[in-house]
Amino acid sequence: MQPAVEFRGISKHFGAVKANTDVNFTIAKGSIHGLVGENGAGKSTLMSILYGYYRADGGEILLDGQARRIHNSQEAIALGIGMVHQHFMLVENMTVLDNVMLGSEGGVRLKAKRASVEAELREICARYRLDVDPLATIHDLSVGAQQRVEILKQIYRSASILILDEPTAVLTAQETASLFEILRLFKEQGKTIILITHKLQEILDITDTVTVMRGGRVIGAVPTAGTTKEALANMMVGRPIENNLPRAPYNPGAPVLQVENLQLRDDQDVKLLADIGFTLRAGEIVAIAGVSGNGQSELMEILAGMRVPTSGKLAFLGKDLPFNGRSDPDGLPRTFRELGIAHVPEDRLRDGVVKAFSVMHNTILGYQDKLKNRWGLLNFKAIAARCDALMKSFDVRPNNHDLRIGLLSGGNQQKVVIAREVLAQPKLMLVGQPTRGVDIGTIESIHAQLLKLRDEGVAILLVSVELEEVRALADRILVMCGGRITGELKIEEFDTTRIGLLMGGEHKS
Amino acid sequence: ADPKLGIVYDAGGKFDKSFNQSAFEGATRFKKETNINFIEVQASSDTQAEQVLRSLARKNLDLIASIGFAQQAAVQKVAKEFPKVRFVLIDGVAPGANVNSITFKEEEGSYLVGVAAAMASKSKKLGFIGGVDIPLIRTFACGYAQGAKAVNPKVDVTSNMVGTSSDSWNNPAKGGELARSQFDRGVDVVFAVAGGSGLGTLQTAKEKGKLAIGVDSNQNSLYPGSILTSMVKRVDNAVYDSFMQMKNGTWKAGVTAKGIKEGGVDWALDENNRKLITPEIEKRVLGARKDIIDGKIKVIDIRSGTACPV
Amino acid sequence: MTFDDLHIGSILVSTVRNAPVLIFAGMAGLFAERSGVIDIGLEGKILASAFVSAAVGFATQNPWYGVMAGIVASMLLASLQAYIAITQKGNQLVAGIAINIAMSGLTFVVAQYFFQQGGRTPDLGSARLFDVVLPGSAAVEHIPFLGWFYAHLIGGHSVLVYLAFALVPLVHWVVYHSRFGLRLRACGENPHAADAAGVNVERQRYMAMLIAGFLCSFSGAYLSIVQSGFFLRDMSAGAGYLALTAMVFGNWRPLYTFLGCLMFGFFGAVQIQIEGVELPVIGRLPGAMIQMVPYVLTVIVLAGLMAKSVAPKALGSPFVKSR
Amino acid sequence: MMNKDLPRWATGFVMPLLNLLSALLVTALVIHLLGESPTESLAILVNSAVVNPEGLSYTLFYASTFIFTGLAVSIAMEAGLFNIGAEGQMYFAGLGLTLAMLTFDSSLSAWLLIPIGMLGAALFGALWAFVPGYLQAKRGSHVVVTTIMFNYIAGALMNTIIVKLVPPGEQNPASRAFAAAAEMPRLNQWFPILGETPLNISFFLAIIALVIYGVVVSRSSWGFKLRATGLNKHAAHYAGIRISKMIIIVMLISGALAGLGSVNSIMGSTHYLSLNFVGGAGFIGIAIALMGRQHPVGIFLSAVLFGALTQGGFDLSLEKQNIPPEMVILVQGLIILFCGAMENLYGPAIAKMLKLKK
Ligand SMILES: Nc1ncnc2c1ncn2[C@@H]1O[C@H](COP(=O)(O)OP(=O)(O)OP(=O)(O)O)[C@@H](O)[C@H]1O
Ligand SMILES: Nc1ncnc2c1ncn2[C@@H]1O[C@H](COP(=O)(O)OP(=O)(O)OP(=O)(O)O)[C@@H](O)[C@H]1O
Ligand SMILES: [Mg+2]
Ligand SMILES: [Mg+2]
Repeated sequence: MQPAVEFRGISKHFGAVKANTDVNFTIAKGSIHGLVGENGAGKSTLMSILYGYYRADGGEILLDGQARRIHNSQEAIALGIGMVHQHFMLVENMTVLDNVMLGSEGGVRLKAKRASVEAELREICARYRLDVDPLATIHDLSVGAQQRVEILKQIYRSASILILDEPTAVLTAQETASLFEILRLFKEQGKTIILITHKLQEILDITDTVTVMRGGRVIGAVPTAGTTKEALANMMVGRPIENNLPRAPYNPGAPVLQVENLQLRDDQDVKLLADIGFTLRAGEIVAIAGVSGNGQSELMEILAGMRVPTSGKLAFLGKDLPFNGRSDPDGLPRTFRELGIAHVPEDRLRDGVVKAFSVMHNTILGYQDKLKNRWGLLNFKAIAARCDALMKSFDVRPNNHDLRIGLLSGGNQQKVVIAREVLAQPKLMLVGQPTRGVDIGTIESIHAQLLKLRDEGVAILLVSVELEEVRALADRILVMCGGRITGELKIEEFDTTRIGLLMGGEHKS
Repeated sequence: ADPKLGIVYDAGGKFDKSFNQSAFEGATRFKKETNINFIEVQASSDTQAEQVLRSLARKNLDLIASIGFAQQAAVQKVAKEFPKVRFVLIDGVAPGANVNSITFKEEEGSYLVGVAAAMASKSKKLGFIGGVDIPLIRTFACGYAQGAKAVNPKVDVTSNMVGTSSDSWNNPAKGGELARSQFDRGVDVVFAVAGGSGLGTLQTAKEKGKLAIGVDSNQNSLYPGSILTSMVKRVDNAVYDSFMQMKNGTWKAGVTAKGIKEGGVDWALDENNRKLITPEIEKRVLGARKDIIDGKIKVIDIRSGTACPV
Repeated sequence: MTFDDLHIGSILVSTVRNAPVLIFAGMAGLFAERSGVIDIGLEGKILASAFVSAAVGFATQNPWYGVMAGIVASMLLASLQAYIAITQKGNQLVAGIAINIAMSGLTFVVAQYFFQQGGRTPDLGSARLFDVVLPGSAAVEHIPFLGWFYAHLIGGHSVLVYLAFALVPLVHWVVYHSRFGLRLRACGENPHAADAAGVNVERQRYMAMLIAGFLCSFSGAYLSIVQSGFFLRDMSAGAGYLALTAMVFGNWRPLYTFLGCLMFGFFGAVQIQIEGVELPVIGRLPGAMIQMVPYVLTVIVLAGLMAKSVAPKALGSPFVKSR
Repeated sequence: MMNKDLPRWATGFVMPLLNLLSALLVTALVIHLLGESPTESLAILVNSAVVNPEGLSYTLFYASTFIFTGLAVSIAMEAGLFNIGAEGQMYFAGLGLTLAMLTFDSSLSAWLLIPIGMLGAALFGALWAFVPGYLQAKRGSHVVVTTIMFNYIAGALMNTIIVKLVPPGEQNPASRAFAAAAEMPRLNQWFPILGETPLNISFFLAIIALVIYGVVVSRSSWGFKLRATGLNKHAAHYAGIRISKMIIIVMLISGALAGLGSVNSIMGSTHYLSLNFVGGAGFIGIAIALMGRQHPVGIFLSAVLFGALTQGGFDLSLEKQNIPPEMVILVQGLIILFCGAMENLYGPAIAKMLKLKK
């Protein structure tokens, strides 16, 4: 085996946090190397050191056997290292072409190069079967397409070592599959790939070797062929993971939410939702499956009061939801929340939390008016106590309510959001992508919470692109495509192929 | 013993190329002649004016000259507190047995330069550029227009103000721009009453080969050949005289409005503008000057509440 | 009021003359802000370069030395701003406001110290930059319209006026069609993306700020050595804020910013023309009321036409490496 | 990020002090270059602004106005709005106050006149902030731009109106002086040591406003919503906060606070409305809000610092021929620069020193 990258004794600390401690392992040239570990295990930090973002406190990195000091991303790029980040590194209001050219323009005048780069991109797209229009603007693209742009960037720069930090977190099964196709092509061309993911199935599917990290250290590096999900999970978390969480038998109660003939058009009169109709009952989890960008987000926003539908009938506990002809949803989420609708938004950093607020402040976001006294004041002592209890019962780490929530890992932020919404004792719970980017240990605890809620008689509407998650939680499944519901299945009828077809727009057959 | 003297400028400061500067020059002249020093201070706000006057009064000064109407209320108040200290208020009227208020009949001086402007203008279009639209500035404008129309009722006077904030006295670019725009409209003589902004006007006139009229001090020498004349307001004399009276023990409280007759305002004729003032212009202006002194011409002061007649 | 009373010709010429102060500063602000650094310190830079240009121009009796010295002054201030915003990761608004206030005081103090004229520099006299007379102006002067157009609207301005107008397409090209511009925009929108793509964000922002300083200096030089011929305290009189407004109005785009600057120049010229003129219905407006015309119109235009302005996303936030 | 590790005494006390010293050092250099003695100048400044009771009372008088304008800018900033218009709001508020006084000062007693004056000022200040607030909330017009425009518009409008209020025969472009009943009670009637001073009960009103601001912003549910709106509009919408209403209300409050600044300036000192009476207090409010980090204590300290500069710098120019009054403006700028913009200048150095000691 010829090593492409060798980490030797890498350590890195941020203040008191030891993000990496004496990390040693080797990545073989031309292999796909998996990197797994809990949230905060130090994976991203290690890769950031490799890409020149952070300077390690100690240790060295060898590339092709030679010790290298990588001071910044320019140097990393020059050494043939490419990185697809956890959060996309794209300039949203620029075209794909400009994003690809950024940093490797090939001259002062853009015009001179634009045409040739565009041609080259089209050629690459054709070769790798990447469906991207080089002239499209990034913010018009779906998440999956943006992911493909990131890949395109790396291909264009012909990176020989490609780091992917949780690339599949936001992708659908199909998108993941086609990404893996490309990765295999890369491998055939002799490129080295480092893949970080929380989905152990993906590790098994595609990697050659896998390194497990915990608490900043390497726990083990094993050939993929000789391992199992359970074994990996055990290494990561330090305990076995329960896959089949207990749940009460399916026994739905009275209708909580009735949606009839819901329509939504945007400013340009483009149909975003059409003829949506379904009923959600107490004590059941209905999952909405579909490729992201097919109207699920809009539907959730309408139900949470964050958006106003163009038309349609929405009844909550038998009463019409009070849109009464409003065109502006300003303030509506509060009304809905007071009715008993809780909402875990899919984009937690954008909608769900105020990053600069402490954890404690975030636990009252949306409920601030319920907690005030008659002078309009908030009792922060009581709120802190409430927050401590909540952090304890949902195992939020670190257990410090004064910490800015932005400093928590995504998984822990998510736990705070879910805890906050559960605490409101809702009748209807809207949950969007609850475990995106969250490690398996945390996924387990979030799933357990949602099932407990269901068993207590709460109606839950779940939007997830993760079919595994849908299978683990749902009682019934609705599939959406192009703003319509293309099919409905009971959990017993769960069938990946069929759902895949419905997600692609194949109508109820 | 020599009298202890003080002078308080207003927000414009002693180098405002306007009445503060004129006051400074008068005080300096006094100092040169008598070798008696004076304390000088600037009060940037109405609140500060009171503070300054009080702190000078506490130093047992004999006479404090307050320059500018902004100090009127402060003088009134502090003069009451310090009956032994004497005050000269320029450009404003404050009651009190220890206050001498001196105002100027700006309308009379403006009338004279209006006469000169109307005679010198070929297009019969005159311009006026003021700093800020306040009664004092309008008084200048109205006197100017009265003089011009007395020469020829058909003369047209275009009037512009630089702005509304205190910047407006320090915006020569705008002062110049207003002049250009007036010249474009056919104006060929412009009267600038806008402090530092007026400098821009004078300069633009020179550049464009038109005539301008200076204000407050004699500005004829700034651009000889293009400054027709200046409407001088003898704040310097007022200060100088007050200081002198103090020295000689002849100082008296009261209220004086200084017009042409009292030597308070006038037009300026010197070697710098000699060539521009033709004998006819000179004759006409001197005639008007005499008529005003004799009371044959009454120039309307809009501050008295009368609307400008022209 | 007749059409003639409006003096369209005069208004247009006046617009052309008023606009350069704003154009230079507006383009300067555009570079700074497109890179992600808020530049509310335009005013201070204008003032500093106006003073230094005038002082050096007077001392050397050469306007071009003045212009060059003004450039140095303005670029020094821009580097200070850049150091605070980029290296120190300090508050950019505070930095800008501090510079404005400090320069208002410093220019006065220094001018007073050297020239003893109440914060004024002496008249530059022949060391001013004078207007360019296009060849043949005198010959065509008498042709109706065309003569005026050639000799007064196109011709008859200072070199800096032509520079200001030439700057606009140049800035447009740099921002949208050059490597520098691509990186500039990326840094202002998403510095992390730029960084990941191998762009040195800090260096890019420093360069943008230096360009801003460079361009802004002409604004000051124009005020003191073209329009006035001397420096006077606080003579920028809000031009920096107005330029910033034009830039926001123009949505941080060069051509629209340019239009914003022209708009201010135009409204200013109109305001001069309608002062004292009998208007239909309203009658004669008092001078002070007319002063507000450009500002009221701006608010109306802003509220009506160009309501949504989209600032560069990363504007104002220092770039901290991490996700 | 660096600061996280520094103890509070370092970030809250030592660093601001070092920054202030740096600003003063640069000032000293300039004073030295002007040929005057920096130490003497500092002594004059401190003596005049702090040590001398009458000077101190002037310091606090100026500070009272600055607290109000600082609060006005701060509260808008908490909602993510940069209100550059405090200057114009305070100016226009002066009109509201004056109209009320001109109407009632001969008929009502002081106990009624003061609240009426405050109400008039707050109302007009709020009114002047309403349009920019409304346009921001409903039309998305950038509040920075509209408030700048509204400053200019206020200037022009007030000029027109004030000229109309000038009593006939008067020179000063100002309204008539109010009756004595309309004067804010001055503190020297209780504390004669303060000497002749315009310092009046507005100072206590300012302190009360600071306390209310502190409690409302950091302790109330409305303040929570305010800050959420400022920090993350999406999350605020998600939380059910009516963002456009919030923006309009906070601008109204901001304008009202700026307006109350005029009570101190007019009813507390001049007793008449004059042209440009605000004199930059609104802009200083921006500096104070930024330097004070929108925190009541910070706002108070910055306001006092600026008040001291206004007062002390004035005496300095009085005693030192080579130091013009404009020097104060330079010092203000330098202090904002060092204490506000480069607040972290010494952070790394202090961190290093502390590490070395350990
Ligand atoms: N910029 C930073 N400043 C301070 N601490 C940091 C920083 N970046 C990471 N950390 C800390 O380093 C540790 C490792 O973080 P890292 O992002 O590498 O984890 P990860 O394995 O990528 O987690 P995830 O699975 O959530 O992506 C965490 O405990 C985190 O708190
Ligand atoms: N500026 C920072 N200071 C301190 N810690 C940080 C900072 N930025 C990130 N971290 C830490 O880095 C870790 C990873 O952060 P990140 O936001 O990548 O979370 P995540 O679990 O990967 O979530 P997701 O991928 O779903 O967004 C967290 O534990 C967080 O505490
Ligand atoms: Mg990570
Ligand atoms: Mg993660």
